[in-house]
Amino acid sequence: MKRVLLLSSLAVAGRAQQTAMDPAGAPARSIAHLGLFFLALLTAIYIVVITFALLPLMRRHRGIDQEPLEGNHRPSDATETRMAKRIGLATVATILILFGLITVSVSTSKATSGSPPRPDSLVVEITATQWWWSVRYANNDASRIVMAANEMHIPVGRPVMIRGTSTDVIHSFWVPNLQGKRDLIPSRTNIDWIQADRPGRYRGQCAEFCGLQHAHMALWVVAEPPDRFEEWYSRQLQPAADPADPVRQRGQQVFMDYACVLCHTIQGTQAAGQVGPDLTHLASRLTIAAGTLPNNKGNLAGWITDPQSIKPGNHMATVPIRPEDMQPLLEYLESLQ
Amino acid sequence: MYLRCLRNLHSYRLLSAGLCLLAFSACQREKRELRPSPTRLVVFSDAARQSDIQPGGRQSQPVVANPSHGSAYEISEGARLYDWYNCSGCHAGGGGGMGPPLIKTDWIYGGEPANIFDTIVKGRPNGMPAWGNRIPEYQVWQLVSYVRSLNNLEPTSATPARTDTIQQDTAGLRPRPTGVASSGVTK
Amino acid sequence: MNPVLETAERNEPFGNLEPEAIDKTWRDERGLKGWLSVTTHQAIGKRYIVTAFMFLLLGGLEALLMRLQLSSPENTFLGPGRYNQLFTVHGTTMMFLFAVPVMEGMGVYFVPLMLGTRNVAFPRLNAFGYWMYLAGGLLFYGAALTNTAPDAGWFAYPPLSGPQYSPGKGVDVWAQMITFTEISALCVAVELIATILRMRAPGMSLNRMPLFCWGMLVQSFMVLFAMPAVMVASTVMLLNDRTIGTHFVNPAEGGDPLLYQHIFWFFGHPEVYIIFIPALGMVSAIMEGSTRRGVFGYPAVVLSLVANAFVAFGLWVHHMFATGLPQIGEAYFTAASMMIAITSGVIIFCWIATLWTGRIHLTAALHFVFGFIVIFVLGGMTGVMLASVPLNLQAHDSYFVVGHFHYVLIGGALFPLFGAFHYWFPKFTGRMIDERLGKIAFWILFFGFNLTFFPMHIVGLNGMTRRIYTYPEIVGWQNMNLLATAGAFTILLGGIVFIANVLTSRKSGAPAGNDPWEAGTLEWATSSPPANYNFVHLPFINSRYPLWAGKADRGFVTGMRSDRREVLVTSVLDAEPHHRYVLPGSTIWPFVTAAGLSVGLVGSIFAFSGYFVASALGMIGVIGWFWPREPLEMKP
Amino acid sequence: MVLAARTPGDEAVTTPRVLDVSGLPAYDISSRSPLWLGQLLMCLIEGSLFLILIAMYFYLRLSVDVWPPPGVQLPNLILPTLALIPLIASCAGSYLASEAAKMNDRRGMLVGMALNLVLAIVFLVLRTVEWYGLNFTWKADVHGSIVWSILFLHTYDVVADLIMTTVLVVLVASGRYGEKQRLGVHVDSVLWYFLVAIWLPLYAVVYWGSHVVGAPQ
Repeated sequence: MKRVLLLSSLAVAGRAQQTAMDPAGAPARSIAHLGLFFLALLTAIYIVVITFALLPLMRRHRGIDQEPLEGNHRPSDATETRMAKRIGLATVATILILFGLITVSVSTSKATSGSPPRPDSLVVEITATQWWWSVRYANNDASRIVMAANEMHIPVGRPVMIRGTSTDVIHSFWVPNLQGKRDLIPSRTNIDWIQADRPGRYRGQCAEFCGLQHAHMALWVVAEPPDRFEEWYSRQLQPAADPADPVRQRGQQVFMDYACVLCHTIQGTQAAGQVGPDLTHLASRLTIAAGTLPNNKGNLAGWITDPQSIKPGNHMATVPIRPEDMQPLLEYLESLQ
Repeated sequence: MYLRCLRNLHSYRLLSAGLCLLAFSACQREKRELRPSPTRLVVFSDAARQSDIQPGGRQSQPVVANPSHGSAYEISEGARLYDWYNCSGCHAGGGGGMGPPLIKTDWIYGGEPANIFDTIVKGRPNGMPAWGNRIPEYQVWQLVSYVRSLNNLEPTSATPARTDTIQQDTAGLRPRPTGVASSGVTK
Repeated sequence: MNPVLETAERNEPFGNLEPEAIDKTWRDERGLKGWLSVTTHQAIGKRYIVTAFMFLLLGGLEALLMRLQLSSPENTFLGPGRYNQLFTVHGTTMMFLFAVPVMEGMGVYFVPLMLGTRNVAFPRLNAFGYWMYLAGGLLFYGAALTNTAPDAGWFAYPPLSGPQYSPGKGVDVWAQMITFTEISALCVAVELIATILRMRAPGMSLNRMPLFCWGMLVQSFMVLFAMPAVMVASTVMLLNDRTIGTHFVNPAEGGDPLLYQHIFWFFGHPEVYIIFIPALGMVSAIMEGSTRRGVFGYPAVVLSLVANAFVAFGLWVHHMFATGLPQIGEAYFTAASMMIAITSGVIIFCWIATLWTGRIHLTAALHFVFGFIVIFVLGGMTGVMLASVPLNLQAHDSYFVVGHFHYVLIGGALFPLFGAFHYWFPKFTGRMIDERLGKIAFWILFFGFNLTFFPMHIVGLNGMTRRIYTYPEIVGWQNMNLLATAGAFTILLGGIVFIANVLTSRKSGAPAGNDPWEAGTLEWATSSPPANYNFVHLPFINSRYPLWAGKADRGFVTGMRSDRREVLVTSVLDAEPHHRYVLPGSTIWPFVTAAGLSVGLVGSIFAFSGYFVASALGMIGVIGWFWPREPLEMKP
Repeated sequence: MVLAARTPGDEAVTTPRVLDVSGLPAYDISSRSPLWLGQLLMCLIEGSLFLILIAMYFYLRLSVDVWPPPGVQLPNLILPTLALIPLIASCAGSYLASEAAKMNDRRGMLVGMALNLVLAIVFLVLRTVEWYGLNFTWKADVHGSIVWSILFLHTYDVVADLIMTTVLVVLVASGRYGEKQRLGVHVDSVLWYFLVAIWLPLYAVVYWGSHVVGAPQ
């Protein structure tokens, strides 16, 4: 078992960060420590119990050799009393251990769930929809609100309060390196908090079955040092600039002429659809289609041309874009930094 | 013992006949083609112009089969698009508003699938925009099926009993038999 | 042939000993009509078991397809639609069409034998229950074959399963199939409770009842209280929301999807114990037969079984920790969930004491019991981890949970069941099962099982969520998934060995005799396989293990009439004879009733008026069922 | 019938022991019959069904501020309360019939069951009137859904039991009955008592619920 564990952790090292066994922040670390404590204690108990269960297979441990053999066996009263005492002891031990486990568990629960421990936390509203995530950085100043999709950047060392809900079915927000999961339920808002203590990219995924593309509903949490985060944040506040380049201008026109504009928003343009992800800063994202494909031009072209072959059943319309329109459109989208 | 009895029953034949029947009734309803075929991706770029030559009145239409007819999945997609493309902005949940009602109504431009298809694609005078130049054919048919399902023109087995929204009509509330006016019962 | 009979003939001339007459009275009719009319508990028990095994095979094949799909990242073997249907059908089949019915089948077959009576208390209800179960299974798979399989998961959470997000009839079929199996489960529960409380052999006071019967009694009571909850969840809430537009799960009109979860898990958690408690009874029976002693600490085991049942109804919320509930509730449900470990622990300790102090006869059946302990205790340990809220929030809905519940369900129910097949095979067929092949099958299954499900714990903690039809390469889950897929095929191999063993042993195994294991309980006091009437003379007993107690401590009941299906009704606690009771004969009406009801219930998927058709046809069936035909006045 | 546990090694009995039960009655029309127990278990099943519905009612009530929802008129209390009188009285009919069944008193059984049926039908008529007076259906909102579900399921059970009672009346009146059918009459009364008893909390919830735990808009 140890070796398997080791092997699996080796397999993970250097790959995408999506594991509860390598916590990157305070809440996840408390949970991982609790888990290790449970694991160690329960493994020890397991070994003891199984040893006792298997020992009788070796004859010398049966402890009844002195007693006469019959068609059916009736151990002496002394043996039975001895066994009863041992069982009583084992039961008492079980109760005590469980009591301890409950105490540890409840105190960890208090420390890791609910509202974040510090009042200066960042507040991020996550809205899950079949099958992508809308991310909104709440702010009392309306001009400081940032909309993003399928990717959130957080500053290292600062707790981030998550207020999550859903627009359709139940989803669940789970970034295992940072925190346990929290269901996002339509007409309810659930609160949780995450924190990253070291920079990195952590992959999260919807954890509650939500229909056809449950498998392709991932998001990335990018933890950055505070100054890098602020830089990112101020960039995200900017609306999309009007393209200067004629090809990109043509691309913008293509976007507005086809059905794209019905569903997507690009701030700074007339595109204000609320149905699909906000594309104002599409090109700055790591992935497209909720973590399904790396964000590059080829993938974007494939995704626009035939989304149903990449993510069957998703709600992006298959829009027949004429070949001569495709290149400008891609150029334009690639310019949305 | 089981097999012997099945043989006695001739149930193989019975069972397969039953299954065929079920399959027949299920195939259209449960059809779910996630990837529209290329032929159904047409957008009608000249739709707006065409609509000008057919102002008002009911047109006789060639019978065109609605490829989405009776498919539960396509009707539900239609419902989604109805909301997403903001049909509800004018027609509300079907009861009408800025635009004419779509439920239990005499269709101004005809209620056959082909009529509704035309209305969506080409638009109509007095406010109905032409959508044909934006949305592909397969989505138009999904909308057609949904709109028809509002009037029970699609099989009820393929139509959901309700949506996860506030009830648009007051169908659930009825006046007391004593004659209390139903207007007193508003939601 | 029958030891009871032989002893009787040798020692004492009984007044009214007429085995031929009894045989004539209890014989089933021949032909198709007779086959449909059977009310003998052994026949119906066997039908349950055979049918349930067919569904186990189907469910297993579905699992193999899923494992193939997951064996490599970005696999395109199955699309998302097909995969979602597969895991929904797999889960539903295993829970509703295999696990519960097979336990019921074992109960229906063995409880009357172990209690020393001739049939269950309501034989026609028993037949009716089986037909409903079969109809439900046929409906479900008939729909699945015509592409109307549900795809919202086996617990069908709304809104996903609701009218808006699950178009088509798949979820309706799912919800109504539950009604069929639940009617069947309730029928069995009612008749088993009545049989156990009222028809035990004279002298078999409750504290002398075999532990398997205790398990079935506890399980039946749990069915009684749990099944109405799933009926409310699946039919009243979900199906009515989908077909006639009620608003139970519509948040916009005051409904609440979480209410569905509460009610579903108020059933769903006890469901696990409904499957697992009879298995505890089987383990106890195998252990007694293979260690030649009674289970140590019988009263403690019984009390723990009962306590388990009570606690099981108080911890459903641990399936819902991630939904965001008040913290005080979380603490309570954590404590309640961990309490199960105490009562289960006591049972395990008692078994270990039994093994330590008994004379172990290492049969194939006992292999499965040891396999059960090794696997189930591990599942229990991960269960304790899942009871802790923070750990649960990490592990919930990940493959860790998938691993956990397969350890609990396969380890806790399927291994005991396989053990029970090996142990009771002689009673079913009159022949011994091949021990060597049985042990080979065990080792393959045991190895394959761990290979399949142990890696799931690891890959789950590495972030792999449940119910995804594929995963990207970058997350690094492929090795563990490949191992699991290899394990799944190993399990298939084990299953093939087991089936081959059953088929060959049934034909050519060594003749078994009445009591090949020299076990102590009453099912071994009669011939293998038992005659329709179980015992020529009903036994009466004076100890927990009458076959070990010597002739002085058991005897025979005389004075029962052989020309009608008479059984003896005894008192609830001490099993003192109270009166004789005539069971109804075989009839086709339960089949007719079930058929009528099924037609209506299938119709109700499409229109609410189907319920009225079901009620009318069902009522006609029930009237035919109860219409008096036999001689009306009973002579003593 | 002495079957008290003998201590192991009690040598008083040496020959195979025989328990002669030919003297025991061949039928027993009382709560000792397995059928009676079966009926009780049926009642337990339905009881837990209705308890879950009641729990649902309060859960749904607690998750909103306005109850019943706007537009729903508070139910009339007089008619359903009056309807309790024939309902409870009908138990007397059931009781008469079940006692008569024990004595094999054909006339008593018929009178009792007829009384039960007539009073129950009066109750059903009153319920229909009251039900028709409700100004909402199951489609209106979740309040309508839960109230209609409770009313429907209880009415359904009542009607089903009355049909079985009618069948028993026909059997007894036509003379096609024996111990088994008399046991049926006895056991039928158990279900009826249950249906009457479970209606009391359901009545309180359905009719008093929105008055007592309600909150106006």
